[in-house]
Amino acid sequence: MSAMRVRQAIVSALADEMRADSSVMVFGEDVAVAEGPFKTSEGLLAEFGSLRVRDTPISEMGFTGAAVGAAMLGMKPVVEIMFVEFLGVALDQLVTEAAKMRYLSNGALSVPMVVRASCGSGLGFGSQHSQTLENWFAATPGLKVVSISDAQSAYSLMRAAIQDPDPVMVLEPRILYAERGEVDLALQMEIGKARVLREGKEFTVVSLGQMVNVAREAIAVSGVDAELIDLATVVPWDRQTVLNSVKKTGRLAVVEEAPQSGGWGSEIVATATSQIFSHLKAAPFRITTPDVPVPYSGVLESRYVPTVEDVARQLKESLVSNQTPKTWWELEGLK
Amino acid sequence: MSAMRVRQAIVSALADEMRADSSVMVFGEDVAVAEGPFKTSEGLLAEFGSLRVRDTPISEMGFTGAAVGAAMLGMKPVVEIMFVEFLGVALDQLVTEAAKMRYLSNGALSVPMVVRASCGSGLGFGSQHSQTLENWFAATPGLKVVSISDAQSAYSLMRAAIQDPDPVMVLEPRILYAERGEVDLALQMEIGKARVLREGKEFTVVSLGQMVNVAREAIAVSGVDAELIDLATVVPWDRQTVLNSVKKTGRLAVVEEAPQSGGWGSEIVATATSQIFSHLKAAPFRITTPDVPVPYSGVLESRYVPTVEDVARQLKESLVSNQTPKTWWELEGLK
Amino acid sequence: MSSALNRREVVQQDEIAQFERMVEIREFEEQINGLFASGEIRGTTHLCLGQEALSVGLAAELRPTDIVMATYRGHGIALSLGLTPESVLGEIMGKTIGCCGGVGGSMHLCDMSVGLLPTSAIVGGGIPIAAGAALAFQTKGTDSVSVSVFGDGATNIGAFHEGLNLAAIWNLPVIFICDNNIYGEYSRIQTTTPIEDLHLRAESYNMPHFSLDGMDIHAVRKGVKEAVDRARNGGGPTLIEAKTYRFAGHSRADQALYRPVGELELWQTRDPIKVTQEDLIARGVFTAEQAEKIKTEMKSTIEGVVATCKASSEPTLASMFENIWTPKKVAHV
Amino acid sequence: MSSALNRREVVQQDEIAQFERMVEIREFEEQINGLFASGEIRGTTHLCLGQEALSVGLAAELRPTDIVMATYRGHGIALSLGLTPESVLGEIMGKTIGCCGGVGGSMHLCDMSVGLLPTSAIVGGGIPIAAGAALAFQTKGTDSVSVSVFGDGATNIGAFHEGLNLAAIWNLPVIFICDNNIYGEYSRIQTTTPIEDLHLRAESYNMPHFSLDGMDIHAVRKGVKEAVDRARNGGGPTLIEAKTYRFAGHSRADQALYRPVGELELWQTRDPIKVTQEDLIARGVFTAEQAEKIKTEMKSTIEGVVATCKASSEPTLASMFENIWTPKKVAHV
Ligand SMILES: Cc1ncc(C[n+]2csc(CCOP(=O)(O)OP(=O)(O)O)c2C)c(N)n1
Ligand SMILES: Cc1ncc(C[n+]2csc(CCOP(=O)(O)OP(=O)(O)O)c2C)c(N)n1
Ligand SMILES: [Mg+2]
Ligand SMILES: [Mg+2]
Repeated sequence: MSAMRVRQAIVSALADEMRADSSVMVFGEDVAVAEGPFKTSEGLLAEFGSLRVRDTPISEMGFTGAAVGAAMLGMKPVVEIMFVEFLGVALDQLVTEAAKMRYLSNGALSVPMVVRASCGSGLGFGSQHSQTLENWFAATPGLKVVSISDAQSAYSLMRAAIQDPDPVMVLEPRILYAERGEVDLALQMEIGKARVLREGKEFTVVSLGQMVNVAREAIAVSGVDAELIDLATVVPWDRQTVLNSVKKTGRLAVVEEAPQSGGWGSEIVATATSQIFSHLKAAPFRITTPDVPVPYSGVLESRYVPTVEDVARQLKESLVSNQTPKTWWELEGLK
Repeated sequence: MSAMRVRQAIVSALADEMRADSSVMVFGEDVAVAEGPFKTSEGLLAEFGSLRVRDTPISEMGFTGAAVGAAMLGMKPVVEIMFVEFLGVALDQLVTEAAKMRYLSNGALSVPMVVRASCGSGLGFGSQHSQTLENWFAATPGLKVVSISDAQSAYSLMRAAIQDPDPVMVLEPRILYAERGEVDLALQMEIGKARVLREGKEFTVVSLGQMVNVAREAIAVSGVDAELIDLATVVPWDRQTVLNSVKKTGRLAVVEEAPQSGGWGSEIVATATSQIFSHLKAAPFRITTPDVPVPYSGVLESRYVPTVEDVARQLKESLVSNQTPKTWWELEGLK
Repeated sequence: MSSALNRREVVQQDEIAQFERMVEIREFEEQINGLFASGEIRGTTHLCLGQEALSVGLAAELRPTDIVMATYRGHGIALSLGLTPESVLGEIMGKTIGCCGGVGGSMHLCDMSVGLLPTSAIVGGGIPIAAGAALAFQTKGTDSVSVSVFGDGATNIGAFHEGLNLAAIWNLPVIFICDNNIYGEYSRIQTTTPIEDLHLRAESYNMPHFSLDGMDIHAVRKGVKEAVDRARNGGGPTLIEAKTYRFAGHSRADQALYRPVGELELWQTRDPIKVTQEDLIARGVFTAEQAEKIKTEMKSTIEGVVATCKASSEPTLASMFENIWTPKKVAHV
Repeated sequence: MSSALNRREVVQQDEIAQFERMVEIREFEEQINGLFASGEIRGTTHLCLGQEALSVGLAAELRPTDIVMATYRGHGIALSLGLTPESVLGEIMGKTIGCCGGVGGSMHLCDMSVGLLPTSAIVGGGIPIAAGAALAFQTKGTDSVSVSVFGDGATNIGAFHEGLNLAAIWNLPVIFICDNNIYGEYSRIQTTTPIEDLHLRAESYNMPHFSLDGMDIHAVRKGVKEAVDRARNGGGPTLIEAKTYRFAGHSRADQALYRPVGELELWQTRDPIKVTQEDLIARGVFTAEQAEKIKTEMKSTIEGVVATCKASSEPTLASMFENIWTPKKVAHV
C-alpha cells in the first residue's frame, strides 16, 4: 500500500502499463513536454520517449481517430481529452467508428484504445467545462465506459482499461485529481464489476465518480445502514452486484452527478424495477443535479451537485416514509 | 384533412412556416437544388429562393454552427442532418453551444433553431446509418428533442419546433418518409405534450417514432386493452400524461427503438417507478432492441427492432404473470 | 475460388491482369445495378463505374501488408486489393459468404489479409484513422504505409483538415488520395468548394501534393509509387488528387439528371477501360480479340458469382450478437 | 458607471481614448492576477496581457451593431467593445453585478448592446457561429458584419476549416481574426502546426488574407478596416492573422517556463502600450506626464472596480434555474 494523489495513481497506471507492454502509447494536448494539463502524464515522455508519448495539435477528431487506426494496427493508444465536453467535436470516432470496427470486420479486428477525459463540476470551470456526459456514450454496443472515484480505482481501473481489448472510455472527475488515497498496486479491478465500499442491510446506494465520497459521508451522517456501491463501470454495468444488494436491502437510491432527466441512473433504477420488483420495499429513486447547465458561481455550483446533507435527508426520509423524497429545489419551490 | 406522405407533411410544415415567417430559412446537404436526399424540401428553393434555401458543403459542424449564429441574430434556421449519426461530427454546436447560449447570455439571447435528422433502422443502411441516438441529446438542459411517428406529427410537431424559441432536435424515422397518413393542417401539437392514440384500462404503452405503429398493431393483436401513448417529445417529456395513464392502468411498458442499455425508455420507467410506485400492479418494463450494432442483413435487421409479435407476447405475458417478460433473445438463448 | 491474397498477387503481375481486374469491377458494378433493380439487394450502394483505373492502379503499387482505409464507395477498391467478387457481392446481398458475414453491407467491406480496413460510411471518418494506422507503423518502426481514399466532398469536412495536419506534423507514412469525381452526392464541386484543384489544400500543412489523371492507370501507378516511396523512406505524407468522374449516379436511386449535358459523354471518351484497352492493343500487349474475350469471359464469371451469392445462406440470428466484444485473453490483430 | 454603449463611443473617439482603454485592460488583467493569488477568484482565467492593441483596434473599427464572437481569452475584447470593468470583473468573481449575473464566469462574457455574443470556451467553436451571424446579416440584407476572433492553435481544429470554407462559398460578411500569439496552451506553434504564416490557410478557401502587426494599434485598425469595408460592401470574408504575443501564461496556473529565454523580453520591447505611448508623445498628441497620469488614475479606477465587485451580492439559488428556456410568446433578440 502506498498513499498517492489520484493524478499520481493515473500516472503510475500509465507508466506501469507502458513498461509492461511496448504497444501502449499516450497522446493528447500537452501531455508530453508539459506532462499533462492536469499533470497526469508526469515523467512519461522522459521514460518512454517521443515516439510513444506525443503532444498533439488541438484536433480531438484527428487524434481520437488516429487512436482508432493505431489500435487496429497493433498499438494500444491512450488518448487524453482534456475536458470531456471536447468529445463533442470527436464523438464520431469513438462511438461510430471505434465501437463498431470489430463488428464491421467480422471479428477480425479489435480496437484496444482508451480515451481518458476529465469531467465533472466543482472547480468553477463553467457550463461548457463541468459536465459528466455519461449519456453521450451510453447505448453504444462495443464501447465500455468507466469512471474513477478514488486513487485505487484510478490506478486499477486505468490498468484494466488499457489491458482491455476493446475501446474504453475512462471518465476522471477532475476534482479528485488532487485527492490522496491508499493504493494497493497489486489490486486488480475488473471492468464490468462494481465495488461494494460498505456493506449494509437497510438500503442500497449506487454511486459513481466524485459522488461516491458524497454518498459515503451522507450514509455516515444519516445513520442509515446502507450498502454503498461504486458502480465504477457504467457500460456494461454490474447488474449482479447491484441487483443482489437490492434484493437484500429492498431499497435503492442512485446518487449521480448528472441532470435529473436523462442521467445514467435511470438505467439502474429502471432495470432494478423491471427485474426484481417483488423485492422492493419502496420505490427506487435517483438523487441528481437539477436540469440546469452547470453554473459558475461557487455559491451555486456547490449546490448544483447532490450534497452530503441532502443525500442524508433523502435516505432517512425514504426509509421512514417509503416514499420518494422531494428534491431540494422542489422543497425550496424553485423551478 | 388531406392525405399525404410523411415526407410531404414535412415539406408542408417547412413551407407553411417559411410563408408565415420570413426569418425561417433552410440549409443542409443537397436540400436546395436537389430538394433533399429524402425529398423533404421539395419546392422550397423554387418558392423561397436561394437566400433562404441553401445547399451546404459536407460540413455538419460548420453549418450546424452557422445555424446557432444565425438563430442568435434573428433568423430561424432549420438545418437538415441527413443521418442522425452525422451529428457525431457536430454535436458540440448543438449541445455545448446552442443549448447553453441563453444561459450564458443571462437571458439576452434565444437560439430558435431546428435540427432535423433522419434516423432509425429498417432500410438496410447498416450500423453507421441506422440508429436513433436519443441518448446523445438527453441530459442537455436547454435543448428540446422530439420524434415524429406519422404524417400528422410530422406536420404539427415540425411547425411547433420551428415556432419554438429554443433549439429543437427533430428526429425523423427514415422508414416513415414514404408512409401515407391523414393530416389536419389546423391541428396544433405542443412540444412537451404526448399523444394518447388509444385509450385503455389494462396497460399503458409508451412509444416513440417508428415503434408507435408497431405498438399499435401489437396492442390490436394482443387483445390487451392498452392505452397507447406516443411520447412525441423525449425532452422535456410529458410526465403528467404518462403518469396519469399509469396511475389508471397500473402497468407500463415502453416500446423503443434503442438498445436495451441506455435507451430513452429507462427515463420513463425510472420516473414512473419513483413517482407513482404505489399505483403499480406490476413492474414497468422496456421492450427494446438488443445491445448490438444495427445489422445490415434484412433477415437480422427485421428482428433487430421490437416486432409486433414480440410486443404482443410481452404485453400478454406480463398481464398474466405480473412479471417482466424475457426478451426474445433470452428465450432463444442468444447472448 | 482463389484467396484474396492470391488475387492480390495476380493484380500485381502484369498489365493484362490489371486490365482484367478493371473489367471485373466494371462487370461487377453493372450487375449490382441490375440486382437492385430486380430488388435482390436492399439498402443503398455507391458504384465506382468509371473510376476503375484508380483502384487497380493503387492496388498494383501497394504491398498486402500496407493498409487502405476507404469509403462506402468501396467495391472497386475491395476487388482491386484482392477481395473475391463472392465476398464483396455476398456482403452486399447480406449473405454469410460476404466478407463481413452479411452484417456489414455494401458500405462496410473489410479483409485484413490484404490490408483493407472496414470501409467507413462517414464522410472523412477514415482520414484520421488512416493517419493512425501510419502512426502505428511509424511507432513500431515498420516500413509499411497507410493509404486513405476519400472524395472531393470530403475535403470540406473537419476530419480532413485535422487528419492531414496531424499526419504532416508527425511526418506519418500515409498517402491521402482524394478521388475528385467532381460531385459530392448531387452537388457539383463549385457549389460547395471555392477552389478546383483540391491538392493545393496540402499547402496548409506544408505537405507534398500533386494531381494526376485518374482515368489513366499509368498515371495513377506513377503518382502512387512516388508517394508510397516517399512514405516508406521516412519522407512523410502526400496528398494526391486523382481527377476522375463518376459515370453512375451518387447512389442507388440517383439518375444524375443534374449533370450538364454532354459532361458524361465527354468523360466517357476517356473511359479507363477503353483507354487501357487501346493502349495495350497499340503496344501489342494483347489483341482486340483477346480483349473482347476477356470481357465476355468476365461477364459469365460475374454471372456465376451472382448465382453463388444467391445460393449462399442468410446469416443466423446468433451472428447478430457476435463480434461486439473481443473475447478476453484473445489478443487482437 | 457609464453604459457599455457609451464606453463604446468613447473608444471610437480618439487615440487618447484608445490608449486609455488599452491601459484599462492592462490594469484590469494585472488585478485579476492578484485576485487569483489571494483566492478571491476561483476557476480559471486567460489573460490577454500584451494583446491590448488588437482588441482596442478592433473595437475602434466596428459598429455596435456589428457582432463579435470571441473566446475564453476575452476580457480585453469585452472591455474594448464597451463592457464595463464592473460587469466583466463581476462576472469573473461570480457576482450579480457581472454581465451574466455570475452564472457564466471568466470564459463566458456577453453584452448584446455592443454586439458581444457569449464567448465560447470551446476552441474553434465560435468560428462557425460567427459565420452564422454573418449569414443572418446577408439573408436579412443588412450591412452589419460579423467578426470571429480565435487563436493560432484554433486553426488546427475542424471547425476552423469548415467555418472558413462555408463563409467563402457563401461570400459571407465575416472577418476571421487569428490572434497568433505563437502558443496554444503550453505548446509553441511549430510543434503543432507545419506552417508559420497562418493567414496562408485562407488559400484553401480562395479567401483574401494578410497578416498584420498585432502589437501596433495603427496596423490593427488599418487591417481591420480593410476587411470590414470589404465585408460591408458584399466582398465577402477575410482571414487576418494578427502577430501578437501572450505576455502571461496560458491560464491561471501557468508560469510559462517553457518559453525560450529572452522571447518574452524581446516582445516586451514592442509592448503595445509602450509603443502607443511613445508614438502619441512623439506626435505631440499628449505628453509623457499626461500618459503617466492616465496610468495612475486608471490604477485607482480599477481598484475601485474591485471594491465594487467585492461588495456585489452573490447570485440567488433561483438564478441557477433561470434563462434555460425562453418564456413562450417572448420573441427572441
Ligand atoms: C459526415 C457525413 N456527412 C454526410 C454524409 C452523406 N454522404 C454520403 S456520401 C456523400 C458525398 C461524398 O462526396 P465525395 O466526398 O465527393 O465522395 P464520392 O461520393 O463522390 O465518392 C455524402 C454527403 C456522410 N456519409 N457523412
Ligand atoms: C475543442 C477544445 N479543445 C481543447 C481545449 C482546451 N484549450 C483551451 S485554450 C487552448 C489553447 C488554444 O490556443 P490558441 O487557439 O492559440 O488560443 P490562445 O489560448 O493562445 O489565445 C486549449 C487547447 C478547448 N477549450 N476546446
Ligand atoms: Mg465526389
Ligand atoms: Mg495562441
